[in-house]
Amino acid sequence: MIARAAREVQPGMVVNLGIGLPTKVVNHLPADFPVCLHTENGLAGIGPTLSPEQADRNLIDAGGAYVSTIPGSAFFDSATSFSLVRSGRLDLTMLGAFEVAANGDLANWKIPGKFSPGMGGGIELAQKARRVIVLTTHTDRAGNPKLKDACTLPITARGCVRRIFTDLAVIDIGADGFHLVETAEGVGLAEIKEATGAPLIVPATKLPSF
Amino acid sequence: MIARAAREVQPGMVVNLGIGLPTKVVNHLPADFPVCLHTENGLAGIGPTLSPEQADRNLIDAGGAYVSTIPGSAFFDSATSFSLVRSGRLDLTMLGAFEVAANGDLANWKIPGKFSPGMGGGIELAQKARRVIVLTTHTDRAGNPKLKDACTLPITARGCVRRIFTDLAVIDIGADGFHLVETAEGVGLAEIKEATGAPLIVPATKLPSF
Amino acid sequence: MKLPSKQTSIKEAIAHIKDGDTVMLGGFGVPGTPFVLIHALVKHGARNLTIVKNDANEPDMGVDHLLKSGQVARLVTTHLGLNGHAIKLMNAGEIEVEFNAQGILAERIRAGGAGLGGVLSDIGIGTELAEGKKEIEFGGKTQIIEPALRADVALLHAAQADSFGNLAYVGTAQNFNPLMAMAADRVVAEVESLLPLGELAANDIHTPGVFVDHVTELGELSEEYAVVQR
Amino acid sequence: MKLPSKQTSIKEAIAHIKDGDTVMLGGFGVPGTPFVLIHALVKHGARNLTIVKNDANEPDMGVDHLLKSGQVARLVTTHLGLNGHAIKLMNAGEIEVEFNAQGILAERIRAGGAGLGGVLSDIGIGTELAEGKKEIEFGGKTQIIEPALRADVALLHAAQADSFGNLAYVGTAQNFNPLMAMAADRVVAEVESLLPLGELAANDIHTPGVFVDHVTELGELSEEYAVVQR
Repeated sequence: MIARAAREVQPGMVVNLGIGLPTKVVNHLPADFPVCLHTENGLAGIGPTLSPEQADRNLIDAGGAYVSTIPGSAFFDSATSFSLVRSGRLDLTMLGAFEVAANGDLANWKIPGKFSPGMGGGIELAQKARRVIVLTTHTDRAGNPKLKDACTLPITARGCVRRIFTDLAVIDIGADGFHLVETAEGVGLAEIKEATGAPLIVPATKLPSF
Repeated sequence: MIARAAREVQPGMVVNLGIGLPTKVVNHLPADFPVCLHTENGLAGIGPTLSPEQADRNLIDAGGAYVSTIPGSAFFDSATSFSLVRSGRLDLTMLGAFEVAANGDLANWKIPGKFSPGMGGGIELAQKARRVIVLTTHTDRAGNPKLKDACTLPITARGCVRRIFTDLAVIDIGADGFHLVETAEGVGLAEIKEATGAPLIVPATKLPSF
Repeated sequence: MKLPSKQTSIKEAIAHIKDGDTVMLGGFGVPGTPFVLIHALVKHGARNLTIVKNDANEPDMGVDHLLKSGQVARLVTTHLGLNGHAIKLMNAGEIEVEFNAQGILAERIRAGGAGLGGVLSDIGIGTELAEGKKEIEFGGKTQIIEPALRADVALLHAAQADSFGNLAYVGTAQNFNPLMAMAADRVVAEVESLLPLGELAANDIHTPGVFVDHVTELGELSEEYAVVQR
Repeated sequence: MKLPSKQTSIKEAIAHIKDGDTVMLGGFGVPGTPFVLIHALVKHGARNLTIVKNDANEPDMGVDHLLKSGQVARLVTTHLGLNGHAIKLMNAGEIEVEFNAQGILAERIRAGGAGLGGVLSDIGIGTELAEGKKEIEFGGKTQIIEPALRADVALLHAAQADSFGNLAYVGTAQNFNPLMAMAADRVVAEVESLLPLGELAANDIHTPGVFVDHVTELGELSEEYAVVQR
């Protein structure tokens, strides 16, 4: 799933990888792949993650991981960092999710009464990146679907999600809802439909698997 | 008059000197005087003006004169430059004037039909410097008073001027209008009153001269 | 002309902070957080403070010392994820927390520093974030008016400075520091090295000294500034 | 990962400019003005342009070449004092001129670059400057809404760059360049020297390459870049 998501990154893109699953995408990009990774705390051109022993105390990503620079990296302040996001210079962001609705609504920052650490930069990433992709398990820990007709949790941004990568499938969001486009190796259609909380549009042709 | 105006600059101030007469004030500040001169095109810490032979092509003030830096000078962009002005970090500005009204209104950027090159940074300097001082001839070329009951030309900023230095006098603006505070050497009270287009409040005590 | 010195002791630099003040603190996680100034503020003891900071650091670090000492009434922030103690205080109603989208907090502070009244933004429209905020139609779109934010005092951390208060940051320690430097009535910077006037290149200064009131050099850096071992 | 190259010929970089486009030009007087790109735009020939620039340079320099070629329909600026030719065209009604307070023009461009709808400001309230502008009451004060400004293309001049488009300016050549770099759909920078990737220090970059689409190295600088002999 992570490896498959990495193939979404096109040469020349500016990309922000959210905390959690998305961050792992970086390990699947070739060393000479032409891409600029952005982190909202003020760096464009993220290099490999470093262990605490190798780390520079002044060089972290937005999740607090110690990262490195590459030739051409630039540091900037938080206003410039989000100017980049809001003005359309961010080609792609990959985010985690609590819920994704069939109309592309995303909920990933708050579970009232349980989890409310604040939205950080997530709202601006979700609302303003040119393409928003979600990486998530298909269901939550209790087995409930994360893909739903409508979100029940507070929304991060409306209608923003274009594609979802899960452990079971790749699903696109079209004007008419969830479209199944790929299935995980060995996963059947029935299982995916069962785990999805909204109608799933399945093409008549055979689907590729990943 | 210029030398007298220079004495308005207090140690530690951040000061912007407008184009024309005000710029000349710098020649009357001692070499070791602790002050930071600002120019709105992006420099804090202006050093002496340079001749074209000594000039750096990338180092001008807002009037286009070639200037130098001093130890501790900093360059910045136009947004930062006016942030400094508008947020109250500019202690003093000295500006030229077409007209000053008895309530402190300043007109110095436009003469409809005759002179309208644009306001540049003048409006923000006049409206936002903590103290605005005007340096001007007491009358225009035709001998008409520049100090008036009310401005007839388009206003730069309302009620902004605190003190006026002219070739004839130093005049403060109080809640009740123009107050004469000093006279130029050899200039009589009658001459000053004659050249002023609004009532002039004169103290009973003897006035110092400059 | 020569540029005046703003070198001050920490005690002197923060002496004017009063109960009820709004205090901005630079930093995003460890980088750029003024740990020594925060300790000095704990010692100083001003109470009922509104703290403006991107995050609340981690337990027993930075902002958390002010939370433990009970000096914080209100926290204006974007994310408390690494500090469970802060979340607990929030949930218990012991501190009031105002969450902002991170880039909007940055813009609100910058607007304060730029002498503006606020900015128009469409971030969060149609979500909980927009609740209670003033919206207007402008330029054919619905926009939220995000009010400018200023503080009584900003406490900053920079890598290098000169005596006029010109500041240079390194790495991701820049974050909110240059914005807060513009947005407070009194700006105090702790710096890792104080260089002679003229040794910071005029082209490479991140915060012009014009915005800074007090600069104070740190001695050896404490453990709080080091790489976090998780 | 490696950062992609944006090195382009000038012809290629400006090929997409169309009649009716809004073009931002960096520079305040000579410093920071992209004279070579302006000449290329004259040769390119796009007409009915809206030009956004602090000033109109001086007669026979920079912007004036675009005025002489009749390519400019509208000029958004702050001060034309050094270019009598521009004032003449304005008075004759041959170009439309919109004057902005200098710092407000800077903020409007920055707002465009920051993805904001505009900013609230009290500059010019009660004067001619406020005429025709939308005012609102906010935070207990009357504020003018100054709309964000964006362009189709920004043409910039920088002293140094790398192939990713990271830019560094020198002296007072910074001015509007870093702001315009954020505020256009396509950003083209002419640079005095193009350095190998990694030779511009990550802490000393004024405009991150993320904002720049095309970077092109100048040969020997023409007379227009030199000290003006008045």
